[in-house]
Amino acid sequence: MDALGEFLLTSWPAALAIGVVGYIAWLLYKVIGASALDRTKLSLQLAPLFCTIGTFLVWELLCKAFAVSTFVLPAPSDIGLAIWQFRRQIGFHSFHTAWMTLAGFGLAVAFGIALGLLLGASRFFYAGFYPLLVGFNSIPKVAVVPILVIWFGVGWLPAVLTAFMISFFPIVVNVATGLATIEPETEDVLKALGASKLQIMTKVGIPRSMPYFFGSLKVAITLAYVGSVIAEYNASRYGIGNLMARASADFNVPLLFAALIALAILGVAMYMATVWLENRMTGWAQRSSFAAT
Amino acid sequence: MDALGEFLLTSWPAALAIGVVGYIAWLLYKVIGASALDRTKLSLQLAPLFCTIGTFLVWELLCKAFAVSTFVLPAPSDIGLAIWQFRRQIGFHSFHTAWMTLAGFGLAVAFGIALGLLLGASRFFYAGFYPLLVGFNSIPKVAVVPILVIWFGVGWLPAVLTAFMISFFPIVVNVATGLATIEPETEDVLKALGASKLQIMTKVGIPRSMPYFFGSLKVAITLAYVGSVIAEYNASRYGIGNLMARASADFNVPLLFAALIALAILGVAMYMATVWLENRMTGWAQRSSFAAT
Amino acid sequence: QATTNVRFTLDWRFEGPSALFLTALEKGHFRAEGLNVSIDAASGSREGVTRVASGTYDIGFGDINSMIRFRDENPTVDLKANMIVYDRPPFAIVGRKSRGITTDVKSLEGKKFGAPAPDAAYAQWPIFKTVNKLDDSKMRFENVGFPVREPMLASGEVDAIFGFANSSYINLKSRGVPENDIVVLHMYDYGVELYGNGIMASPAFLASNRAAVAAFNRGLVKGIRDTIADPAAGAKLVVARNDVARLDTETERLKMTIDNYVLSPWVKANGIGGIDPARMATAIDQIGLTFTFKNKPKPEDVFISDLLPAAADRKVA
Amino acid sequence: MHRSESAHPLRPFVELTGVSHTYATGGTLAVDGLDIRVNEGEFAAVVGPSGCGKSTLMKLATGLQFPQAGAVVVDGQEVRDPVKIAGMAFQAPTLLPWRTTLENLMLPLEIVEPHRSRLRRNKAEYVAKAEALLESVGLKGAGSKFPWQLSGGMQQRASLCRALIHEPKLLMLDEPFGALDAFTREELWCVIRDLHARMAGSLTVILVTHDLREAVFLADRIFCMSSRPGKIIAEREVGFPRPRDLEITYTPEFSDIVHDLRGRIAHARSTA
Amino acid sequence: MHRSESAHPLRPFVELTGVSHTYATGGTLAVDGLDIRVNEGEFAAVVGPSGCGKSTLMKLATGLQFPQAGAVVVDGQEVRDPVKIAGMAFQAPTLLPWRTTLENLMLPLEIVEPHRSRLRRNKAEYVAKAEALLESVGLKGAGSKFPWQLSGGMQQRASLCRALIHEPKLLMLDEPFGALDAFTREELWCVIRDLHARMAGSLTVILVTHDLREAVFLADRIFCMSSRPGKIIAEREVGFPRPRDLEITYTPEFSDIVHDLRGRIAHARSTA
Ligand SMILES: Nc1ncnc2c1ncn2[C@@H]1O[C@H](COP(=O)(O)OP(=O)(O)OP(=O)(O)O)[C@@H](O)[C@H]1O
Ligand SMILES: Nc1ncnc2c1ncn2[C@@H]1O[C@H](COP(=O)(O)OP(=O)(O)OP(=O)(O)O)[C@@H](O)[C@H]1O
Ligand SMILES: [Mg+2]
Ligand SMILES: [Mg+2]
Repeated sequence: MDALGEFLLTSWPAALAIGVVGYIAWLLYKVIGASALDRTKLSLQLAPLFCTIGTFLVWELLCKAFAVSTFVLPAPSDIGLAIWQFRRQIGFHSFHTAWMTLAGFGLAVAFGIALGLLLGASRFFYAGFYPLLVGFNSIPKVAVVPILVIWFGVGWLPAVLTAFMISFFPIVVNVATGLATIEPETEDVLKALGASKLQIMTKVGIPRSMPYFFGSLKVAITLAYVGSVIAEYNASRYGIGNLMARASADFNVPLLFAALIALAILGVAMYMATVWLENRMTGWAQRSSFAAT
Repeated sequence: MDALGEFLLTSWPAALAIGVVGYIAWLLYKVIGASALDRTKLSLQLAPLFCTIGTFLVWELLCKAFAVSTFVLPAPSDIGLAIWQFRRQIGFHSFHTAWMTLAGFGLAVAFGIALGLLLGASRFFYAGFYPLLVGFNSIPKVAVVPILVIWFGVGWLPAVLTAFMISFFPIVVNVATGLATIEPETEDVLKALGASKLQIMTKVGIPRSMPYFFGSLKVAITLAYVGSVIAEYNASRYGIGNLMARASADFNVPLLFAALIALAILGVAMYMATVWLENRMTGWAQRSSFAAT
Repeated sequence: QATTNVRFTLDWRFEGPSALFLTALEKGHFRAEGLNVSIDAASGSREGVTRVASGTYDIGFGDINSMIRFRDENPTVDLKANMIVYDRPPFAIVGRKSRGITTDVKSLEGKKFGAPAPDAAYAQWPIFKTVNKLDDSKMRFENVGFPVREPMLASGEVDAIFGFANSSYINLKSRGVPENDIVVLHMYDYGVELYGNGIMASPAFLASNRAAVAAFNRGLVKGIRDTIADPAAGAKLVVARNDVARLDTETERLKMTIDNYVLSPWVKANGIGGIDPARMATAIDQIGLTFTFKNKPKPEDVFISDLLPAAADRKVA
Repeated sequence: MHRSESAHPLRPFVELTGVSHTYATGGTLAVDGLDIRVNEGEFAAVVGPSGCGKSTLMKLATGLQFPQAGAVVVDGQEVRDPVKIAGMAFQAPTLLPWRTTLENLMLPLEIVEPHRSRLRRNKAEYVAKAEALLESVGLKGAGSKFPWQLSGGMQQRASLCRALIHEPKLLMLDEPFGALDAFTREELWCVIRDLHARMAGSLTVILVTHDLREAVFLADRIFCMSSRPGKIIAEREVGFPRPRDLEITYTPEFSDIVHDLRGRIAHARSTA
Repeated sequence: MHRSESAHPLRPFVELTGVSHTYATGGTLAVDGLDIRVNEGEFAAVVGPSGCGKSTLMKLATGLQFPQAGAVVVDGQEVRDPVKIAGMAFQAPTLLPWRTTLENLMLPLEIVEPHRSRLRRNKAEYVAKAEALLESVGLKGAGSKFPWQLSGGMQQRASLCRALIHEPKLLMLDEPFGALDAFTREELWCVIRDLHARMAGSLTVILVTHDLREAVFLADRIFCMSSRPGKIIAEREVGFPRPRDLEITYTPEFSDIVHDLRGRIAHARSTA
């Protein structure tokens, strides 16, 4: 275990790069013997890689063309160097941030669903608390971090709580919207069986709002990362946020951006997990020609 | 005009309070002569006020009971005093923030819809750029503000751009999800008429995803406020964010919270406008017993 | 006489110390020099450096030490200071007597500190500990955000904090910490020879408007002299710009800044703005304790002396 | 009379008295002064022109809508909530798209007692029952498909099964055979007839249909409704002894009744 | 022959040759080796048991689905995209819930040329036309209602109107009268019959129905399909001269044809 951890810490960028190259090679190998239909599918699988690489190339070229200095916007090559140079730190702190975020996100999902259902189930609750929720959400969470630190001290709790506070609202809104847009005809099926409000909720309300819920998850997960990072920036000894704080104190802009890139990679990883779940759970709803899968 | 502006600046908290009290009085007056059904409706209208007032009362009591110092969490009464004392500044800066936010939000809506439709319309685009968008969104926008300042200087542009950048993503996600979950049977109606992809988009795609779109607006508007505030905090001469920065530099915690409350009020105001629009435009979808209206 | 537009950035928000610049502006000292100066606030003394380095602002007020590090990180940007305003840096350790902190540095050992990771004062800790031969293995440094630094000291969760002496002191006082319980260890009193904040011009602006930079410095010296003469008037200008600031607080802040950082014994003797090359060399050596120079500069690499008014005109007290 | 074989006395089971209803979302009266009485164990049919309020009548009787005037009494109790003893096949199939056909069929079992508490332990038994039911309507093997993978008629049949599976005491069928061809339809007539016979007077059925032959073949009592706002313009008992065979549909008596009803409706239309 | 009055030569308009199709989402063959030929100006009917592939046939002919094998040719062109000359009434009404009934009716006019470019300037004229159409199917005044405020049969009629409004050359009707009572249904038969007559050979109609009488009354040619996978098991021309009156449905010749078809289908069912 320790050896593996050590290996991962020291060579994760290499492993990542090898993985990506291997994936491309494997896809290209499959393209050779493939029929016309499969080609479309394969090019869809390659699209994210090419778009990402393309974006970085354009970025690099623009930086070079306009001779943008590294402290304004480092070129991807500078960032890459910084990633390699600080791979241990980035790896370690990413791991920490990922944990904080997951914990906060998990809380947000549980609480968001519960509150969304509650808002959907009770008009009084909806009318009474929605404005408060909206008001609370218009407040930058960075203003709340100090209070959390004073209450809970420096450590993991402020990060988890900030990730939670920042990310539950989209879930609440979307679950409530999902419930509100159920066709009454579908509800009638349950009502005609004498189902209780709770049963209608679990048998129709929840499954029907799943597409909305998953839409919100994609937003919530990115927000959760933002939340834990701003908390770590202000109140933690570990995490990408803390790394960023120190990088910016050191004028190490490439490291700052390397941390941001690590964050983006973490975000995309969580996003892909969400999409995988979405495809499994709401395949029934994704039959449109506008659906990506 | 000037006289009105002056009046608003100096006495908006009073006007607001009088408005709220008047509204309650008017509602109560209506209750007297009302039938049973109307009572439910009226209590729904009163719910937000009572919940808000109740929350503030609990807050006040907790602060008093635990003798929480104003530096940690000022009681609503302290905040109220600060609001009154700094009403001119808060009024002026709120106005500025509202403008910045509206501009950024407007951009985000336009761009978010366009991008969401694009993602829905093209699988390649979806596969290629969604991960990039997610990555970009996992990055705290506060890290981007300094770059904006270096490019555009201190002023209104960083605030508008930050509000835009932070708030377009939920719109994109929800519009794309809305499109992806259209029933193919509905699309077939248009296809059978030989409609082009664009026509299918405008006649079915857009109206069908309106409920999703409005769901995302509620999230986006609150995020837009957060965005312009964090930009103002770091790079503006005006705005609630700037006020907060100065209040916190001055360790004036009640003023800081007064600014936050002003922000919450602004957020709720914009939210109500959104809901009004939603009820007008997606009433057809809001027929469920879970719908609040 | 044609006027030159100058975009000037402060190191921080409009608070007491910015009176030094606002006075020069409002009293027309810049205009008299043919400059049309606009002043913007910033959110940290490092921001002043990058804003000027990128050319977004023509002239800026920022931390010289940060600038020296910045030069080393970005060798292509030849950023130099051309006037020192804070002859002594505001970096300090602020502790509480009741928690066992005294003006003796040894009292710091084994204590718990509130040390924001991006804080410039904390960044000088390697110098402080080396110069004073402290062992920090038993000290604990908590990365706390700026807004909670003083509250945590006030509530006793930490024994001391790193920070800028003037703002931390005022903040602690306003939190009800008795004045005589606050112990301020100015780093300059403990062998830290660093300079504080100074004026720097963007390389592009300097190349094309060298005369304007000199003119700016002339105007600024006059402004500083006026401010020292009447701090209250200067603070009024601040409050005019910052509608939530309180006059008494800002006056106090300004006075502390002038007394501690601007009017050092050396400045009283030699006038404001210049450097002592030997001290600057020591300062650069000390900066080398906080990070490893890729290319260690000499004093003349970081400071242009010939844009200052004549020494006689620089006397301020 | 044909009801004499029933062990039960003639107790009114579904009773609407002077019922008028306007939908909250629609301005005009949907039904106006409806008077209907269906006895326990009886098989009633409702016929009438499109838009006359037949589906509204079904919703009123099951408590999915509440009338503005008049009283709805089911099984001796005034209807204030959706009734719990009914199985309903809606006019549109309304299968839940996230459930397979079999899971859709199991839905009532997850909600209605006593099945609900028995379901977990006797899962296999219930699944077997559902599959047998699917087979009886010609949907063998369709259980694992999602509703949107079925044809219109198949969906309708699945929806019919869902109304039956929990063996309700009251069966409300809103045009359950509308999308079916003549042969399948006749097979299903027999399925419903046999079900009703098997329950021997304890199953009350209300069937909305457009097919007069269907109504006459299946029902003991037929209500004809007039065009908007819906009113009962004729009520007629059908006296054929049970069990009835499909052959009776070719008898002259049968045709007579159909013609009689046709005439009454035509008359009502022409005077309206 | 009855087609002699047509001014057009007998040109095949919709032609399916050896068409087999499996839905991407469903495993089994929906239709298998379909051969169908409908001439220009002809009125064709398709009958068959539920789930045999009638709706699939309609989707194939309009290019909403593409066959895995065989060729679909409409108006002389192989179908590679949804065809632009058809008006289609789906089996389920599929009205767009965010549009009122009238706006739903106007939908084809917003898409199909030449109406599309004329719509803005001639709005009033088109609205009047849509309202007349609504009135002809007995939906006068329902134009301002939303689809979910209509009864099932009313929705179906509105959906039929939507298929007609832009005067397509090819009309595909998938059980358009399934939810209607006998009287309304016969009225609409006449509406469709008259429309077809008015277009004098330039309107081709394919009608899916479960009602053999409906097929025989309206169609020139009837295709009978077998159960899954769908195949054509019988094709029969109907020679009654046009214009036909509802009275002919009571003639023995009419009943003979209906019985003949019934027999053929029954035979196919028993051998299957
Ligand atoms: N949800 C609704 N909101 C408003 N009006 C409605 C609603 N449902 C039905 N109506 C109206 O009520 C009347 C009766 O409708 P109902 O569905 O009961 O007719 P029906 O007899 O079932 O007709 P069909 O045979 O066409 O199904 C119609 O005029 C219809 O427009
Ligand atoms: N979207 C779909 N996905 C998968 N399978 C489908 C789909 N639509 C239809 N099928 C299958 O194709 C076969 C033919 O269906 P189709 O809808 O064409 O029948 P139909 O003749 O119209 O029946 P009905 O008279 O009941 O409407 C059926 O077995 C059905 O399960
Ligand atoms: Mg109905
Ligand atoms: Mg069909």
